Amino acid sequence: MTEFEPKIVAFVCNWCTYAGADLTGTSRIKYAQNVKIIRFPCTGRIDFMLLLKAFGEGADGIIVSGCHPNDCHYTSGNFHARRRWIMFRGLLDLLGIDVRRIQYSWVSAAEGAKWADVVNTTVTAIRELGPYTDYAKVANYLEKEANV
Amino acid sequence: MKKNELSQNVRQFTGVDVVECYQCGKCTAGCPVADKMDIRPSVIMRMLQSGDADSEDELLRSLSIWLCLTCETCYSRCPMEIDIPKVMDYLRQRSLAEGKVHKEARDIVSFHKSFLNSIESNGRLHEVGLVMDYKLHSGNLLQDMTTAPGMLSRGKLHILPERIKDRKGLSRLFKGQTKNKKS
Amino acid sequence: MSKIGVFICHCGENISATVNCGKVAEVAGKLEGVAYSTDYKYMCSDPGQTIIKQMIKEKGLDGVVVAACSPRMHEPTFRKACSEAGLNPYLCEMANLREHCSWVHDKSDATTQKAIDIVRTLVEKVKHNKPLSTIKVPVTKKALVIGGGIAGIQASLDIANAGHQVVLVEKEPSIGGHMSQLSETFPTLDCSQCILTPRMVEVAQHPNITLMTYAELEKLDGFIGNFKATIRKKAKSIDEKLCTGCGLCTTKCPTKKIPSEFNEGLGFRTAIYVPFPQAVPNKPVIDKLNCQYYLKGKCKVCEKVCPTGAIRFDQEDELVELEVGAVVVATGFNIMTTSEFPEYGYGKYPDVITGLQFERLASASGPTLGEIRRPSDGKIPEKIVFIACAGSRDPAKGKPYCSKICCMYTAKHAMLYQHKVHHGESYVFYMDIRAAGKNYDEFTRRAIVEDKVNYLRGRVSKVYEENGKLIVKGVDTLLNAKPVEIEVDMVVLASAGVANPGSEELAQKMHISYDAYNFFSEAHPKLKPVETNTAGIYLAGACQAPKDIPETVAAASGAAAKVAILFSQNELSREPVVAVVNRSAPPLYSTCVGCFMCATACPYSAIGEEEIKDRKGNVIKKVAKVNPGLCQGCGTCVAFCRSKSIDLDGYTNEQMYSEVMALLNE
Amino acid sequence: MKLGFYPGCSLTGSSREYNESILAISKVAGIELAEIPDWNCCGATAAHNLNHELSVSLPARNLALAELAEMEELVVPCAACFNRLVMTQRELNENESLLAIVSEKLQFKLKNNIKILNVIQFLEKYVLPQLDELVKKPLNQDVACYYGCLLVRPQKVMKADRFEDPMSMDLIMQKLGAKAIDWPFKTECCGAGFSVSKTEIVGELSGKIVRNAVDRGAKAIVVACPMCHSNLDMRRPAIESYLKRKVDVPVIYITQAIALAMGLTPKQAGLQRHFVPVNLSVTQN
Ligand SMILES: Cc1cc2nc3c(=O)[nH]c(=O)nc-3n(C[C@H](O)[C@H](O)[C@H](O)COP(=O)(O)OP(=O)(O)OC[C@H]3O[C@@H](n4cnc5c(N)ncnc54)[C@H](O)[C@@H]3O)c2cc1C
Ligand SMILES: Cc1cc2nc3c(=O)[nH]c(=O)nc-3n(C[C@H](O)[C@H](O)[C@H](O)COP(=O)(O)OP(=O)(O)OC[C@H]3O[C@@H](n4cnc5c(N)ncnc54)[C@H](O)[C@@H]3O)c2cc1C
Ligand code: SF4
Ligand code: SF4
Ligand code: SF4
Ligand code: SF4
Ligand code: SF4
Ligand code: SF4
Ligand code: SF4
Ligand code: SF4
Repeated sequence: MTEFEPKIVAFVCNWCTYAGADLTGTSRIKYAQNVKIIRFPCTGRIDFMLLLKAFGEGADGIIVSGCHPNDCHYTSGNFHARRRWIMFRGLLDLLGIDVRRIQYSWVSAAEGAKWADVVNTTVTAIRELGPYTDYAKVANYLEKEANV
Repeated sequence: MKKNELSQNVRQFTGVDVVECYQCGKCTAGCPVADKMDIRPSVIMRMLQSGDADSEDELLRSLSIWLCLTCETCYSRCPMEIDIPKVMDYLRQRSLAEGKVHKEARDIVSFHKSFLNSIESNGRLHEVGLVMDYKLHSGNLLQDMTTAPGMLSRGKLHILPERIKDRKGLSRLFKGQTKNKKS
Repeated sequence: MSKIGVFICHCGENISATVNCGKVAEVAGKLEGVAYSTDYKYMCSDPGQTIIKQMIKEKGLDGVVVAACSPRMHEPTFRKACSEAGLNPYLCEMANLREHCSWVHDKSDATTQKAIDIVRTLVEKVKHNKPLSTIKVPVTKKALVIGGGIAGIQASLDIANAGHQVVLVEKEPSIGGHMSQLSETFPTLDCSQCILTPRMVEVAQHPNITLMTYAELEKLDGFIGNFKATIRKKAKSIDEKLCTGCGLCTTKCPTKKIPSEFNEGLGFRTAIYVPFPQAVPNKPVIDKLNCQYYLKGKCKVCEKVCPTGAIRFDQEDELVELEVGAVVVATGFNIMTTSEFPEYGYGKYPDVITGLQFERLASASGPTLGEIRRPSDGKIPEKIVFIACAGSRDPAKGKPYCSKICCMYTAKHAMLYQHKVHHGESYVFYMDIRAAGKNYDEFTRRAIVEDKVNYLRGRVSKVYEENGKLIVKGVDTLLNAKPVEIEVDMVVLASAGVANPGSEELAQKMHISYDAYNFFSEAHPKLKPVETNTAGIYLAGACQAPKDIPETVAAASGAAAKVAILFSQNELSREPVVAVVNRSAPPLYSTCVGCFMCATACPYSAIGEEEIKDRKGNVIKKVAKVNPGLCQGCGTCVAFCRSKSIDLDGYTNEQMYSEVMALLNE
Repeated sequence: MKLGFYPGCSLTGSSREYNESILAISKVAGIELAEIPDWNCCGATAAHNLNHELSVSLPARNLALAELAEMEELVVPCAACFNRLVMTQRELNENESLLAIVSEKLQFKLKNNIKILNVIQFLEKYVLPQLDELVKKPLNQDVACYYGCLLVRPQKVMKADRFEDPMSMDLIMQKLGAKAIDWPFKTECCGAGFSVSKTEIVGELSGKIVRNAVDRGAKAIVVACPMCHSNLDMRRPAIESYLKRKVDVPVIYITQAIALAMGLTPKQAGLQRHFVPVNLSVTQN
């Protein structure tokens, strides 16, 4: 059997983590291929329903990463994201999604090596957790939400 | 020895990566016995880095590794936080295992061995026994004859050893370990 | 059905070495909605851009994906190319195959597959892109310069000479920074004060420069071209208009034993003081923490002697609001103090000093009038040791970096010492001599060859005092690591350059990034060395990393040029990434329910109210409305809106959803 | 109050006076020290130098016995034993496979969470708070507090205050009425385990320490480690032959100093067991 290759989506902010991931590249630091990045202007923009959507579409894990606290390019977007994240955790429990499938981290534009680290540890962690299989449940929930 | 064999082992057994040393010499500068060493701490690091078989052999045969007092001065000041004393521990054990102990260090080794023997037989150190055992091993029969009477009169020496009760438990710890009886 | 063009770049070998670009182009060509797909060696080159332009015209493309490097690198390039070919630039997106794929993975099918996935994701996004037009905002042509060292001085003068208004804010009572403390400067050994003072005076007299000393930035809001800065002018307890700078008060003040900051604690000052004779402005301030009157309610000697009645004990801090279009940060650096070196005595030996203290000793205007005398007893040191890399290149002390200036100033110090104490012996313990600059290596060689400074390669492990001498335990690593013990009269630490205390808070106030050592980060280490990641805020000098004066001045002029470029425009075009509240046909008008969650979340207060009225002018409902001039496009509001009534152009819900879908569904 | 107590071999032999003075002052301070039943030698430098596994398993056995006796805090006056026990605890916490090997040999699953206190930490936590009341005869002396290596290094593990210029003993001595001199040899190595095998090195290293203390006016050297004590006290002939001069500065344990200040007799403090006679002027309150 080939090893389970998790599908991981990274939701990152443009100013810190996206730039940090660019630096990982510029520094030619290698990391696992499982993570693909979607660029947001700010972690504040990230609608957590989108995370659910990703699980509904078959993601096994998610990275949300932006600027360090107090370093937000837009003053406080990352604080809002953080606050919503706390509420969102409750929803995850409700849907039976292991919170460990979501890696919340801060990677600044200067932390190329840290990005590689975040990716690799997440991939290892998700590998251990195994594939996420309950996507129908999430899709169901999202459908119901959409109809409200 | 293969190239870098020793430094790779050092890394494996001590977690110290000698490559991190940038040869600033601060370890040597502060080492209390550097002036007595045949190879000084920073040079030891460099020799490990070089990975050259002759250097590695020379290291294991050096007096330095036995002169190191494990005082940790080097480690506490090393800008790269390299745990030299731990490397020294490893080098000593290798030197002993390969029978490369420096001539002048045999005293030190004998003393340590006698010490362990004393523990193995009693569980606790028996100083009189230790000194006797050491003298037999080192041949330094006259050394330290001056302090013993003083110690006795001050109640600092027990003629008979104190033994612990759980002899079995103790011998389990020594089981499979290299014997220290003969040197 | 869209007609999207996909252009895969090889970046020479940078991408093609690990990604099979031909394969990516081939697969991309088969994606739904893709009308054209190709690969090329250098997409950003002229011929590369020409292919894009040609295909837009030829195939009538309505969307473009350039799969190449990071959009942070070339997005503007390709958007411009599209625009030149008549396609709305915001219909062009970049897929990052280089930084996020080819450079971080080894060559394999999986790497090529990841590249395909990335391209597919962006293709889906582009399908939902809308034509947008750039937003124009006015530019306030006034600059704020924070920090009045040589960097701030140079930047202020350059901007002012370009014809723009400058407000220079300095936290100390005088401008001048560290350069004003230096004795002579490498590599030419010219007197620091002599070259600096004229510029300080010029700043004070320049009609375009407003100087605020004893002042700090309290708050910064807004964005490029339109910042609002609040400055706290600390109470100087002096009416500056009345004070003539006669200095009578400072000579009469009875509180005389306050260690002088300017003299690095090697001399004293009074409670009412001018930090140094050439200070600009040359008017005193009262140090409230040390003044007898503020401490105990008694004294007021200064008030009695002041011929103009300028003393104002009841003066309070003042907050000044400024509108500025650009900010130059020039707050400089500091150095580690001797107390941070346990092995050299935690600062308890008075004759173990820092390089800056040595500068004060060597300075003709310093506490010893330029004679090298040791602080403990004023004796001229016969033997002196300089320790390079003190704290620098020392991960254990948290500073793994090279401070860059200390090799040079240490050579300078040793030289000055030898020039002043002819029979003296000087030693430098060093690890490497880093003297990369014009005439720099020649300078350090001169110290060794002509001035006979003894350079010893090795670090010092310990310095301690015995019988009035300092014992330096070092090593000569070039002599088989021979321990070297030298008995000396004075030890000078070339201690590491560090970020100013408070840098982190300042960066957070301005929303600029800073590195692991609290130095401010440039936008790009090579191509944007004086810009920050926040548009409109620039960096000058040693606040970014330790720098010498030539480098500082070059950076300051660079930052000033950037400000002048910004101010050359009356209006600024901004990315049209702004939020909009939707509109729908009556009777709904908008799905917005007027909860204003968005408004509470917006960090820029960009969201207001709009009343929707019927024909008769009756208010039907209140909905949110975004002021596009204020909106910075963070999208926080979008994530907050439960009814999905507000969306962010460029990153719409639809776009983001389609990206997620595309990414996960191969 | 009852604390676990690990005397170690030295305290039962060559440094009995250290043991006696600790027990004496603990009694005055109302602290009960319960010896680990059937404890064994920590292996000291010998195991450390020759056999890594023994250097861990020997101390580990004591930790296991302490756990069995449900001790939460363990007082370890000998700096060498303290160092070995703390390093062992740390190593076992970091190295799971070693923990497995050692547990197997001990036939005991270590929780490895006992809090180990060296003598200074013990004094600071339990004796210092009551010291003002307990001092009956302040020591009116200039003393040099000597910390040696093992109490302060490696500093990452020992977490000593100001590891190059520690002050904790100095502060205790000041509380006793003494003046702790400022001197630069507080943490220099005395020659440690070379007492028997390379006595001349001990003579040199300890000699430099003693010389500096005396030159700076110390009338006594205060220590908290049996090894330091025996090197500075018992090896005085070697020291004197290195220094080529006679030095009669006594070397006392910090616990002996406390005992004297508490008003106990020199004999109760075990001063008669020293090689260099102790003659401290003790002023009455
Ligand atoms: C010992 C020593 C010797 C040196 N010798 C030489 C030499 O010979 N030749 C050479 O080329 N270079 C030399 N240098 C380097 C030189 O000092 C620096 O290049 C130069 O001072 C950097 O200028 P700056 O304006 O960036 O920073 P600084 O000189 O540090 O000035 C920063 C200014 O900003 C102010 N400030 C800080 N924070 C705030 C705030 N929050 N708000 C408002 N104001 C603030 C400070 O008070 C200060 O006035 C030497 C440096 C040292 C330490
Ligand atoms: C081997 C090597 C490796 C390097 N690696 C790095 C690195 O990794 N990172 C880094 O930051 N820097 C690196 N550099 C340094 C970098 O190349 C220079 O900093 C940079 O090229 C300087 O740019 P420039 O425009 O000043 O000069 P140049 O690149 O030399 O450009 C000068 C231009 O002017 C033209 N020109 C010359 N004379 C005339 C004339 N009379 N009339 C008209 N045109 C003229 C030349 O043809 C040329 O196009 C490296 C340099 C070398 C040699
Ligand atoms: S102090 Fe550390 S870095 Fe320097 S030479 Fe010694 S081991 Fe190497
Ligand atoms: S631990 Fe050994 S090598 Fe290091 S300073 Fe002490 S004696 Fe020297
Ligand atoms: S577009 Fe980007 S990836 Fe392509 S050649 Fe230019 S720099 Fe390289
Ligand atoms: S005496 Fe008055 S006028 Fe003169 S410097 Fe002082 S405050 Fe100014
Ligand atoms: S009032 Fe304060 S500043 Fe004025 S003279 Fe007195 S102490 Fe000095
Ligand atoms: S400039 Fe020289 S002295 Fe300063 S940190 Fe770099 S190498 Fe060391
Ligand atoms: S846009 Fe959304 S969040 Fe804002 S007021 Fe309307 S409904 Fe509320
Ligand atoms: S995107 Fe929304 S929250 Fe962000 S600045 Fe614009 S209006 Fe405010």
